[in-house]
Amino acid sequence: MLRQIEGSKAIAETVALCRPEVVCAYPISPQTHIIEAVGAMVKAGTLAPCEFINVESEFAAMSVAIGASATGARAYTATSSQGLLFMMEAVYNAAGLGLPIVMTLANRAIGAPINIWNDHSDAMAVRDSGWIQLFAESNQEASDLHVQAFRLAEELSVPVMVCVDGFILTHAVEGVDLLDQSYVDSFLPPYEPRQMLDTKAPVSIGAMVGPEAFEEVRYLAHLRQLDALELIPEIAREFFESTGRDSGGLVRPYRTDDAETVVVAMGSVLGTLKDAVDARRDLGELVGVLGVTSFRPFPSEAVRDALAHARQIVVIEKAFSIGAGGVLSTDIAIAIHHEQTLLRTVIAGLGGRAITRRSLEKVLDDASRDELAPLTFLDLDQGAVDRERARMQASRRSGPSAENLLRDRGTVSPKIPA
Amino acid sequence: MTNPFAITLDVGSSRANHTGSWRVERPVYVDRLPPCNDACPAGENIQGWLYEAESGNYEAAWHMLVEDNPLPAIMGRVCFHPCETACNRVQVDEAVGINAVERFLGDLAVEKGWALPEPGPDTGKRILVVGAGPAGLSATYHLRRLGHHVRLVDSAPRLGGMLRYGIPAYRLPRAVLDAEIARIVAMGVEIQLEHVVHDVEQERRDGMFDAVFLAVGAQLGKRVDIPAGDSSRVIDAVSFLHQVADDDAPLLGRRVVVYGGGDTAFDAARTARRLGATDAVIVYRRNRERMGASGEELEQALGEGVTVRWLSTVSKFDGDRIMLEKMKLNEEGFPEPTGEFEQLDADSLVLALGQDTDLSLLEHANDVNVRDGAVEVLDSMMASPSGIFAGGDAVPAQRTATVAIGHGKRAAHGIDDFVMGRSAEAKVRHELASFELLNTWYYADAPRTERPELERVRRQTNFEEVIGGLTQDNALFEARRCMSCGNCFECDNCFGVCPDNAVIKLGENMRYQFDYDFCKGCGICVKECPCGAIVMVPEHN
Amino acid sequence: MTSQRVHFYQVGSFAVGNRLLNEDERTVQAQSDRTNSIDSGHRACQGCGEALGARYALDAAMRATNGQIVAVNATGCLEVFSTPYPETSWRIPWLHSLFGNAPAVATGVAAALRAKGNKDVRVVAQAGDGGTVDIGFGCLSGMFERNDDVLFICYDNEGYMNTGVQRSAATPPAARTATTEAVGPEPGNNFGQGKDLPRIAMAHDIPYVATATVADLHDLERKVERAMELRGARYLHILVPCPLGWGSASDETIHIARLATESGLFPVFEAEHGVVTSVSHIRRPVPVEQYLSLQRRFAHLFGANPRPDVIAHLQSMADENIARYGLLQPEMEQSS
Amino acid sequence: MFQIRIHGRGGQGVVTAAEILSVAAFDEGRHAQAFPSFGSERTGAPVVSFCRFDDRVIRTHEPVMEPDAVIIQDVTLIHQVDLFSGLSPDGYVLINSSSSFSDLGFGDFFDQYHIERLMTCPATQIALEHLGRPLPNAALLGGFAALTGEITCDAIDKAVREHFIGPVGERNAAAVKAAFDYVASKVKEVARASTN
Repeated sequence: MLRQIEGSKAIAETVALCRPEVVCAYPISPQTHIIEAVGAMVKAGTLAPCEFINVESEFAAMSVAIGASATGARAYTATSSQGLLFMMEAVYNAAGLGLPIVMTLANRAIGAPINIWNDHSDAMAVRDSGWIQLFAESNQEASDLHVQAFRLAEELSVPVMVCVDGFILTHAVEGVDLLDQSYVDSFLPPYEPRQMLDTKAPVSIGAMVGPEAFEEVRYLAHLRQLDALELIPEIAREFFESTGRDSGGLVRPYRTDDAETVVVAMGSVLGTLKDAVDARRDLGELVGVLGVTSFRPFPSEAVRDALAHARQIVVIEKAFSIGAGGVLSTDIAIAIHHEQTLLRTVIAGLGGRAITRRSLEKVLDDASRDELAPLTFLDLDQGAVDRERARMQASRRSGPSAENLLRDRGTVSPKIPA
Repeated sequence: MTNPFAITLDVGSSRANHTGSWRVERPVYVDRLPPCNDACPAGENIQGWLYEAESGNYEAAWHMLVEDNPLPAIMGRVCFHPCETACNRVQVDEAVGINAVERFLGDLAVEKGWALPEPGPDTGKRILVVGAGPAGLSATYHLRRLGHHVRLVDSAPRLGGMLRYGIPAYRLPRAVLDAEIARIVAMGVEIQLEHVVHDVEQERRDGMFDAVFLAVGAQLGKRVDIPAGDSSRVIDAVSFLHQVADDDAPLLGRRVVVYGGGDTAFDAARTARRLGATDAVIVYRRNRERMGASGEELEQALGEGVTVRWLSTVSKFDGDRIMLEKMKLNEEGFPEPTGEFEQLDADSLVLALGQDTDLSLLEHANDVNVRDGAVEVLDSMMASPSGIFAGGDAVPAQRTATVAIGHGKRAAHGIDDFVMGRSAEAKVRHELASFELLNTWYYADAPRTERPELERVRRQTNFEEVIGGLTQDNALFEARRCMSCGNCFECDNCFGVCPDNAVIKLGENMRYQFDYDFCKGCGICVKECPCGAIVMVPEHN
Repeated sequence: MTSQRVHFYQVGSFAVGNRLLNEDERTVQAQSDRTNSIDSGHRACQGCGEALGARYALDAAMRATNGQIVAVNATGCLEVFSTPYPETSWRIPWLHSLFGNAPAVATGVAAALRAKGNKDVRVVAQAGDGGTVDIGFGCLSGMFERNDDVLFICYDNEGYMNTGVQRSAATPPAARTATTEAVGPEPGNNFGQGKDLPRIAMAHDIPYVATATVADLHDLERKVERAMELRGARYLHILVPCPLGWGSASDETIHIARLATESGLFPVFEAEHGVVTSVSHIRRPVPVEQYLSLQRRFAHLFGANPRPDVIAHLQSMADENIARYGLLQPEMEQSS
Repeated sequence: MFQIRIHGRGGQGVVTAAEILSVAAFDEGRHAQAFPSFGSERTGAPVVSFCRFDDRVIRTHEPVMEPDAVIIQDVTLIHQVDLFSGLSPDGYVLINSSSSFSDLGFGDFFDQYHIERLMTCPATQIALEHLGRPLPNAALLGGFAALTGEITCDAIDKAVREHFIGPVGERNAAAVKAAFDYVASKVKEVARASTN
């Protein structure tokens, strides 16, 4: 049923349709609305049987999910940013144990400076944890991905993280076509664990594995992710065939066939990018967009195919590896592995800075003139940076940069003087 | 279910890891000699029969008891129980009341009519046992069990020897004595009473005996030279008690003085009280600490109105008065005269100064050595290689019924070896289970149960038994105070405390076994074994 | 509910078994067919108190639940020595996740069972003292506060033994560890620090809190049984001497645990809903020296430069415990 | 595409207003999007929300940079926040105030704008009258419908009743109608004046 609904609410309702048996909640913006809505459904009895556990930390949230999943229950939780980092040890552990937990990550920057707004630093921080990471472009896709995520996770015994841009999607009220229960029930069979705590067939889960087998364990986890590269498009195809909606999959090419320049990005910025690309196409420029839906496993082959004809690739990233550069860009570079293609990285939208169509078009302008630097920071206030550098040069006790920058910028003055 | 590789493992797989290889020492189960058994002159397996009694298996306990001693009801009364002195439990609270349990079992057996073991298959060997006291009865019993024919001869008209003629009925009721003797007689014994053996060699030849056991006792009361106006009022304690036992008690008058400090002196004084003496005074030349009789006996006698004059000797008896000389102990603890005298009114004087053995029957037995009035014997109680054995009061040893019973047993086995032409097997004696080897923390705190004593007034006027028996509950309780020193009693501690589950429980009465595949040799089982029945021994390559 | 010791049966109820007792009065450990929840072949040190404590507790829980338990284990010695690939010593369903999250994982297991309508299978979580009082404390407090249906067992060996004997918040004052060396004017661990987790647990008003040691098996098993009779968050704190970390002889493990209680340094009691309901009285009181002198971690208090002042301080702590819990009340052995 | 920016203070239902507006547009069969300014502002702090609707699918997720209309829920923000950033001279402004637009002291700021698109509405008073509480958000949406004609009053009415259940919905709907009527009459007034 198509409804005008907040993204968080749509995700929560979809998660409920997946009949999770244990949901653990710890509040952190901007994920909170999701877990609140699930909690309300459990409390009201509309989602049952389901245990909703208010835990004392994200670390506990993932740990509760681990325990529940290992006991054969479908387990779900959601988090963001610092919360993901606080549960990081358990995030790795869930993957290492092969527990098919599904978690919504409402993407948010990581402090310090503390910042509650959107970027992808949190997801990037756990990219090597062994979780499958799927990025949603819209709230429709965010909802649909959760159903696919449970199916994927449970078929492969690998946890899946559905990454949804915090605030931009989670707090946006948009039209979302919600699935109905009978469909979800048919698409997502009851969870049958590969291993579980069972008094009738006891096993020890979580052994200590030494050098003699650890590499094999890791390689097997890698192979499961490679299996996911097959399974993700399969599930998306099945979903498309039954719902008519093109959600999920590995990558999402848009007008790339004849594109000389392809912009690669993940998440909600893709919509804005498509508008920008349409505008440039109207001007006759050969530009396209490649959305990466599955960041882990990284679909190198699909990316390579989609970018095969591009002369220039611009990767727009909401995160970066400090001291190195783009994260997604690195994966792209490895995927295309030929040097004729120009690869440009644009870091954008950090800590919630709005990525405007105007700025994106400027990037395309620069790209079309081959004037885009290998690494660009979108809408960077170079002056503020220079002034802070100068302050740091001038005085040993220059103080905290974040606060200095805020002071430097001053309050935004109202245009109507009092 | 196929488990995820390496992360998930099947139960019990660690049993492939034999941690026994870590061990440099291994625990081994042992049996040690409990101090009670060690101390028992009759060689009883006390810890063994207490183990049965603990479980309420009284008949089994009794059967184990009579393996060594056929007279438990008697010994449960008259034994001076060195086992209790040796008992390790003394160092925890109080000794286990072994003697009381023994009596309980003995009485129960009489009451239930439990029979002694059947005699062994007839060997055709004939044994002469001279003397039907505890040594003779014990030897007779064991010889019958070994299948030998026994002729038991005694000069007295009834069986029992000193048990009957030396121990007053208030300590050993005659019914008990008769019942236990009857059980031995019932094994098929040729009995010849009121028969004095004058020449043992002649007796042996006449009866064609393959061996002889001399258990003639020490029936002659020692006399000392005391100037006495009327010697008819001086009697030795042995004769006195014998006459009382024959219901022919001499008239001693109201004031009786008993001279001596051993059990016999007390028996005599207490008997005199019962015969109507208003004053029964024991005169003893040493002090209380050096007295031969047990403290128990002293207490009972005092309780019955017997008085004691310590550090005194009788120097003269003139008919109604005794002159006492006060003594003092020198540095070596020997009494020395002080030259101080006092008088004591007395109607009679009973001498309880020890007994001698009449060994005139050995005059023609040339290869028997007699020294200081006692027959010299080997460990097997053999006195002569020709097949004469001796025991009880006739040989140099403590003169107690329990020792005599032990002699009887040992002699029976010595005789058996002799007549069957075997050389004696050396018995392996286990290492003593000393207190330090125990972990007494585990034993429940439980004080000893006292046997009821007959009220004092009743004790002064009749020959009813002074010490009562234990009830069944009390006996069970008392038996359970046994710490089973040195011998596994299946408390499951080793089985439980092993961090490596390396102890296998074999089931009731089958104890345990170590699983050396997994035992790491930590030694906790040794340390936590309550009774010290495990030792660590070094691993050998 | 109070226990009644069996008296006068030779070893009464002090020894593991006792052929004189009725079968149902004997311990689980006395049974030939006990679970052996942690099986032979594990790689614990010789004389490991934790291996022993774990088997005691879990076997008892197995009996109490008719074999229906699953266990969650924190990282630590117990986990490492029991499940080195490819061998596991556990005979029960067992899950190890992380060092600090065992209480939360157990919550998850309990929640899953509840969601599945499974009332029979019960959850036991276990950790060493580090995983309990330090790194796992947040999760534990959360589990307590929510009153999740989990029995959490802390095997307290008073330090981080798995990593080489470092100090934890359960390490006693004056004890030498690798991070509280026996040097300087105040050698060993500091006085005035550390957590008393049983009391903290009681402050959560959870249904059941108890302490026990490997030296009194009957008491330990009874407490596990009591814990399994109840629902909600339950906490059992078991003192398990560590020969390696404490510097004690491998055969002294149980003896030392006994001295810990008999000296008053480790009070053994139980509490329901925050109120102490019973204490194990000291049977044969000993001064703390007897306990301390068997352990090399306290060796610097004796020997060439003895520290009677420090020993006196430790004795005063024991005395405070004795006063707080009434550990010296009239001897109960004969009276009950 | 029509884009609206709503300014107000935390607690005044600024985000709700955008959401209701988007629902109203959705109900009319259009694609709509509403979102807050993603802040962590507390009660009383300046808050912004956005709404955009279109006949085509809305793909963009950029904030509204160039609004077609600005709704000001709290007149005291005028001198504190850059309320009209990006507003084109063809844009609409609706301010919650019982004063007239020209009395609000904008000076010559709006000289280039269409005067009939600049309006005040005493929404707080209307809310107090109908709800008994000073929550101007729903009323202003009624005013917005009257001012812009981009959405029908019926759609607003329906969305408000969907959002506020029962009697609260009734009362809010009444406030919507009152504000609509007020602004509609003012719009007519201005039109009449300009034709005169």
